[in-house]
Amino acid sequence: MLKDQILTETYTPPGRHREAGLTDEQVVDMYRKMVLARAIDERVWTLGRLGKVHFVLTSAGHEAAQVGAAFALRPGYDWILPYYRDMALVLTLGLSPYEIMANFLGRRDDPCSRGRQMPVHWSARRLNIVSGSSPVGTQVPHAAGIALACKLRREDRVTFVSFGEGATSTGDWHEGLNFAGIHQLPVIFFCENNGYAISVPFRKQVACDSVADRAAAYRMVGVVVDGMDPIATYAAVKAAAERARGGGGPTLIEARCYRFTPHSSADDDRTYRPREEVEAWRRRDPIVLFKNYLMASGLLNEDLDREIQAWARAEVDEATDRAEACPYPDISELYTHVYGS
Amino acid sequence: MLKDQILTETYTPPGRHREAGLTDEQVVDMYRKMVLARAIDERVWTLGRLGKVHFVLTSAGHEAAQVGAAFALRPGYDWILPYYRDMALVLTLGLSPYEIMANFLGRRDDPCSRGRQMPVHWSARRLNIVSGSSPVGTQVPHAAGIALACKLRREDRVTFVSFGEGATSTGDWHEGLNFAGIHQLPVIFFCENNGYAISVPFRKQVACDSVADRAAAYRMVGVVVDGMDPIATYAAVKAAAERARGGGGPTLIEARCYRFTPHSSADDDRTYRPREEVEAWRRRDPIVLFKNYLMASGLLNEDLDREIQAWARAEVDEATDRAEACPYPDISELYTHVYGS
Amino acid sequence: MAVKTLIEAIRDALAEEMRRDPAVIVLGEDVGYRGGVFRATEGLIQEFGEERVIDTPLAESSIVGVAIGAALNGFRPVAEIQFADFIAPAIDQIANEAARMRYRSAGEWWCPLVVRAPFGGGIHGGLYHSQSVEAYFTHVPGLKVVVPSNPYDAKGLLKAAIRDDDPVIFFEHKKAYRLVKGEVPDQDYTVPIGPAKVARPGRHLTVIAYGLMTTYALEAAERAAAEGIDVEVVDLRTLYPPDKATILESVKRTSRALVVYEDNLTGGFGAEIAAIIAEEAFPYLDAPVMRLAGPDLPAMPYAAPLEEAFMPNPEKILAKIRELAAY
Amino acid sequence: MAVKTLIEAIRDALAEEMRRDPAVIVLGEDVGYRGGVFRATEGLIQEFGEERVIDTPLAESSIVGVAIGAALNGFRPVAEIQFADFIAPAIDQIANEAARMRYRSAGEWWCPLVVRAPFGGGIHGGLYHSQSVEAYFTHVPGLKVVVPSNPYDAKGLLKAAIRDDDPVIFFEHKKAYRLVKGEVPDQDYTVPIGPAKVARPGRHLTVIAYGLMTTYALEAAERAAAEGIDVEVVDLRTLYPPDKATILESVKRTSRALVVYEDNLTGGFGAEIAAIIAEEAFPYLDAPVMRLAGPDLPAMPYAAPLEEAFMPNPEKILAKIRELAAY
Ligand SMILES: Cc1ncc(C[n+]2csc(CCOP(=O)(O)OP(=O)(O)O)c2C)c(N)n1
Ligand SMILES: Cc1ncc(C[n+]2csc(CCOP(=O)(O)OP(=O)(O)O)c2C)c(N)n1
Ligand SMILES: [Mg+2]
Ligand SMILES: [Mg+2]
Repeated sequence: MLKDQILTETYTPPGRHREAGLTDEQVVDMYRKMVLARAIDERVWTLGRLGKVHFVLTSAGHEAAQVGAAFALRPGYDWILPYYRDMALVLTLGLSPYEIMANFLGRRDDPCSRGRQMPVHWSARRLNIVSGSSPVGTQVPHAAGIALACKLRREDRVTFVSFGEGATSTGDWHEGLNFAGIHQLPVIFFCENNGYAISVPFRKQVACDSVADRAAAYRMVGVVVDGMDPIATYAAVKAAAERARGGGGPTLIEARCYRFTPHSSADDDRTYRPREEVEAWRRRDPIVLFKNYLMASGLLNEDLDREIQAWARAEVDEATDRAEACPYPDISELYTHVYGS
Repeated sequence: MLKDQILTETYTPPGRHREAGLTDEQVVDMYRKMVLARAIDERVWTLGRLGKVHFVLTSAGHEAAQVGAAFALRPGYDWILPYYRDMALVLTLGLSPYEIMANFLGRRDDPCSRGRQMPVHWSARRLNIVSGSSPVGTQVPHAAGIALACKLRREDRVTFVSFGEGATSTGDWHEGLNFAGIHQLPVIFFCENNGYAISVPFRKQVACDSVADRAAAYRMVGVVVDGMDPIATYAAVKAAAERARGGGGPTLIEARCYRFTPHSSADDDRTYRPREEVEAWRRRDPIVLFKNYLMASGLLNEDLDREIQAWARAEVDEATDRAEACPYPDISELYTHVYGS
Repeated sequence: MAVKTLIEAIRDALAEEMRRDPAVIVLGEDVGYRGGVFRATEGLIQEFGEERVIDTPLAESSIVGVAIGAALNGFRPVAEIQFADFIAPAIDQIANEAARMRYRSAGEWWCPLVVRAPFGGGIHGGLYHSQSVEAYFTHVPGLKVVVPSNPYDAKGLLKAAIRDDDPVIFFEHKKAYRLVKGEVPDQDYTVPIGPAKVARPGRHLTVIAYGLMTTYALEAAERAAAEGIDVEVVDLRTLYPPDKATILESVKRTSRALVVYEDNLTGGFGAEIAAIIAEEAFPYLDAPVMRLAGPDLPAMPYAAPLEEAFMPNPEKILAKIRELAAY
Repeated sequence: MAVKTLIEAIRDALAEEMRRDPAVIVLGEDVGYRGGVFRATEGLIQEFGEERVIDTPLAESSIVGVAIGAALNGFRPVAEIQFADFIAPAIDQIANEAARMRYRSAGEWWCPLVVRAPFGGGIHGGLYHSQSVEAYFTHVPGLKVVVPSNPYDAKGLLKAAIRDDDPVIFFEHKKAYRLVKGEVPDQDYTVPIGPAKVARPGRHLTVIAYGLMTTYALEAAERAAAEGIDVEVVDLRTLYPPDKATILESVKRTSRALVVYEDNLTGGFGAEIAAIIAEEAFPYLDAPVMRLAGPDLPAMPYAAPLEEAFMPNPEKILAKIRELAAY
C-alpha cells in the first residue's frame, strides 16, 4: 500500500538541501539529531530488557520525518502537539537527552509529567510542546483550538500536530480537521504513516489509498512526502508553515515511513509483519541513506561520522547515568496539581 | 452554497421518469405520497399550535428526496435507518398515517416506541426500519454493522441510512463511512442537505463544498442529486442499490433540498434565514414542481389533483381522529422492556 | 434588584463576563444568530461578533476539544452542549483531557474552561432530551461540577466558573430555566464554587438536593411544615468536589437524611452523598439514609403520564419526608 | 480440571462460544493476527477466519456502533476495547444506543452484544492504561456490567454474557490476567449474570469487592483470620444490576461492611453499594459502612512508588478491616 516509487532516488542529487533552503551546517545538524535519537532509542530498548524501563516505544524509522519536520518549526514559538512516537521530534525541538531519559525512567526530572505519565507522552511548556494523553487522536481538536486562539490574536504562530495513520480513523481526527478547514486555521496536520497501527495494516485502517487524499474533504492542501527523507519532509513542512502564516489555511501532510521495531516493548510484530518487509524497509534506514547523501554532498566522511556516533553515545551514556541517579518523585507529589486553587 | 444550477430544468423533459425505470403509475403514486406527507405535516403543525403535539418536526421540502429514495428500496427487505426528518420516507415505505399520528401524539399505538420517544424517532421491525435515537449521526455505524451482517450472510439486502448534512460533522459519521469503505459494504449513505443544521449554515458546518466530495476519502462513489426532484433522487438511489448488490460497495448520495419550516416547533428561523431565501426555495416546492411535471407528462390534471388532495385530507382526518382517541400507554408500561429476560 | 429567570441570569453572566474579559469566548451549536436553542446566548453575537461567539459544527467532542486548545492558549472558552443528553461523545475530552491536563503535566498545562449543558426532564423531552448525566462527571478528579438551583446562584456560580482556572461542568435544569425566578443583583458578584448552602433551615430532618430538585424539596418542606415536620434543605450547588462539611454538619444536627435526585437511583450521584453520610455521620443517625430518585429505567418517556410517573416531584418528596420523619 | 489463568479462561470462552454458535463474531483493534494485545483472542483468526475475527480501525465508537448493527441483524458480536481507558468515545454508543435500544423500541429491537475491556492498575500503566471506568456504566439501566475475579467465573460469565440478549460490559482486570489462576472445568458451563458470591464465609464483618480487589480482600481476610477477625468476602461479579439480596443478607449477619474498589473513592461504584447498605440494612449495622478505594486523584501515576501509593492492596485492606472490627 505504501507506494514504493516515492521512496527511491529521493536522496539525490547531492546538494539538494540547498534548494530546500537548508544550509550545509543545518543538514549535518539534522544528521546529528537523527543519530542521537537512534542512540537514545537503542539505549531505552536495552534498559527495557533490563527491566529498568517498563514501557519502551521509540521513533526508529521515523527519524527523517520527525527531524525534517522539526527543522521547519520555530521552537518555543510555534505550537507543537506531538504523539508518542515523536521522540526524535521533541529532541530536535529542544528536549535534552537527559530529560528524555528521565521521562523513560519515570523520574522526578521527567519534564513532561514528573513521572506521572507513561514514557513518551511529551510535554514542555517552555517549548510550547503541549501535554498529550494516550487516547489516540484527541490532540487533533486541541490543535484546532490552539490555532483558533492564534488566529483570534492575529499571531503568526503555526500549530503543528502529529499522529499515526491509525489516528485518522478516530472521530476526533475528523472533527478536528473539519473545524480547522472551516476556519482555515494555521495548522499543520502531520501524519506519520508507517503502514501499521500496532498490527492493523493500512488497508484495514483507512478506506482510501492515501491519508493525504482526505485533505480535500476538509478544504486543505494534502501532500504526500517521503518520510524517509528529511529534506523532502522539511520542505513540505516549511511550505505548509508558510501557507499557514500567509493565511492559506491548514495542510495535511502524509509522511510515509516505517517503524523498525515492534510497536512497543509490549508488542511482538512477528505475527503480523513479514520479516522480508521489515528487512526491505531497514535497507532504507533513513540514517544510512542520509549519511550516504551527506557523504556524496561532501559534508560528511567516515571520520566525522565516527565522531558523531561517539558524541551521541557519550550523550546517551551521560544522560542515562544522570537519569538513573535521579530519584523517583516523592510520594507527597501524588497529591499535587489536581486543581489550580 | 447550494449550487443553483442543479435545481433548474430537472423536471423536464416530460416522460423522463420512464428512462429512470419508473412506470406512469409509480410516479403518480409518488405524487400521492408526497401530497399525503405534506398533508400530515400541515396537520401536525396545527396540532402543535393547539398544544396537542409537544414537538413538531416535519419533512416539508424534503418530500421529493425521501419519496424518491423510498421508491428505490424494497420495504421489509432492505434495511432502513432513517433520521428524524424522514416522515415522508417511512410513510412511503409503509408506516400508515394513523401510526404516524399516534407517534406524534405519543399514544399507545405509536409503532415506533409506544409513546416512549419524542415524535419522529422512526422504527418498525416489520419494515426493517431500525429504531433511532436523538443524538445525530449515531445510526451511521449501525448501518455499517447491519450491512456487515448482510455481507457475512451473503444476502443481497441493501442498507439505507439517512442523515442531514449536520450529521456529517460527527465522529460517528466518519468512523461509520470509513468502516463501510474498508469492507466495501452494501450501504447507501443518504445525506439530505438542506443547507442548515438548525441555524448553522453549510459553510460553518462542512469544510468542503459538497458532502459528496467526501466520498473519495472512504473509497466510495459520491453523487450529488437534486433532492427537489423525486425522479433524479430515485435514479441515484436505484443505481446505488444496484452497485451495492453487485458488490460495488457503498455510495454516498447528497440530495440537495431545503427545509420549508423552522427546524422544529421549538425553533424560530427568522434570526438566521433570510426570508427571501426561504421564499426563493418555496417557489421550487417539489410538490408543485412535480405536479407540473406530471401534468406536462399527461399523467395528472386538475381534477385528479383535487381528488388526490381530498383523499390526502381524508386520510389525515381519519388518522388524526383515531390517534386522538387512542389512549396513552398505561403507567405499568413504564417498567417494561428494560431487559429481555 | 431585578427579578429574573434562571436563563436570564445565565445570559447576564455570559454577557457581563465577556465584557469584563476579552479572553472569554463562547462556542457551540446554534449559539450565534440563533442565540442558543434555549436563548442563553441571545444577543451575544451582535455585541461580541463572530470571532468570540462561534457556531460550531455538530460535533460535541470537538466542541470541547477545540475549547481545550483555546484554553491552553490563553482563552477562557465557554462551550455549550445543546442538551446534556448529547454530551457523551465529549466525555473523553472532558474527563481524559481537560480534567487530567493539569495533573498529567504536573501543573505545566491547565484548562480554564466551562462546559454548559441544559439537563433534566419534565419538559416532554423523551429519552434524549430529559437526561440527568451528572454522574458521568461527579467522579472525575480535576473537574468541578456545578448545578445551580436558582437565578442568584446561577449567575454568581457561572461567573466563578468562567474565572476558575480549572474545567467546570455547569448543568442547568431545563425545566427550571423559566420556572424558577428570583432576585439577582445588578452589580458584579460571584458565588464560590465548592460550598453547599442551607436553603432552608430545619430541625427534624435534612433533605439534600440540587437543580430543580431543590425547588421541589423546598416546596415539599413547606408542606411538611404544615404537618409539623421541620425540614432542612441543603442545596448542593457544587456537586463535585462535594462539600462534605455542610452536609455532615446538617445531618449530625437533624440525625435524618434524605437525598433527592432526578437521575436513576442506582449509581446516581446521590449514592455518593448517602455513602458519605453513612460513613461519616453514622453515630448521629436515627434512621437510614434514604434516597428518592428516578426509577432504574433507561430513560424518561415522552408520553405525559409516563413522564410524570418517572419524575420526582414535591408529592413524592413529601411522602418520603413523612416516611423518614416517622422512622 | 485444568488450572488456568484468567486470560486463558477468557480465551477458552471465546473459542468455545465461536465454535458453538456461528453468530458469534469478534471485533476490535489487533484482535486478528496479533491475537489481542493481551492475547485474549490468540488463535481465533486462524480457526474462524477474517470474516468472524475482525481487525477494526482505531475508532472505539464505531467498534461498538458496528457491533450494535451486527447485533440488530442477527449476530452476537464480542467487541474488544483494547484498554478500558479508551472506552470513553464509545459511551454514547453503549449507553444511549445499545442500552436504550430495547426500551426505546418497546421491545422491538435489542442488542445481544458484549463489550470486553481490560481495566485496572498496578501494571505501570500510568494515567491511561490503569483506569477503572465501571462507574460510567453502573448506572445505565438496560446494560449489565460484569467483572469476574477468577478464571472459573470469567469463563462462565463470559459465556453467559455472549448468550445474553442484552448488552453486557465485561471488565477484565489486567493485573489479574496472569496473576490469578484457578481450576476451570473442561465441559461447557455458564455462571449466571446477576448473583454475587460469598467468596469466603465469615462472621465478624463483610468485605464487598470485585475484580482484583476480591483477590486482595481474600488475602487480607486470611491475614485477619490470624488476628482473630473472621471476615466474609462477597465477590460481586455482576456489578449492575447489583445483587442487593446477597449483599444485604451478609451484612445483616455480620453487621459491619467494608466496600473495596480500585476506582477513585468519590462517585465510584462502591458508593452505591454503601448507599444500599446504609438504606436497607440500617437497623443491623454496628458500625459505619466503610469504604477503601483509590484516592480522589485524576489517575494512577506511572512512577512505581506513586502507583503503589495509589493502589489499594492487601495491607491497606487489612488496616481497614482492623479499623472496622475495632469500631
Ligand atoms: C483511542 C485509542 N485506542 C486504542 C489505543 C491503543 N493504541 C495505542 S497506539 C495504537 C496504534 C496507533 O497506530 P498509529 O496511529 O498508526 O501510530 P503508530 O504507532 O503506527 O506510529 C493503538 C491501537 C489508544 N492509545 N487510543
Ligand atoms: C449529537 C447531537 N448534537 C446536537 C443535537 C441537537 N440537534 C438536533 S437536530 C440538529 C441539527 C441537525 O442538522 P442536520 O443534520 O443538517 O439535519 P436537518 O435537521 O437539517 O435535516 C441539532 C444540532 C443532536 N440531536 N445530536
Ligand atoms: Mg502507524
Ligand atoms: Mg440540515
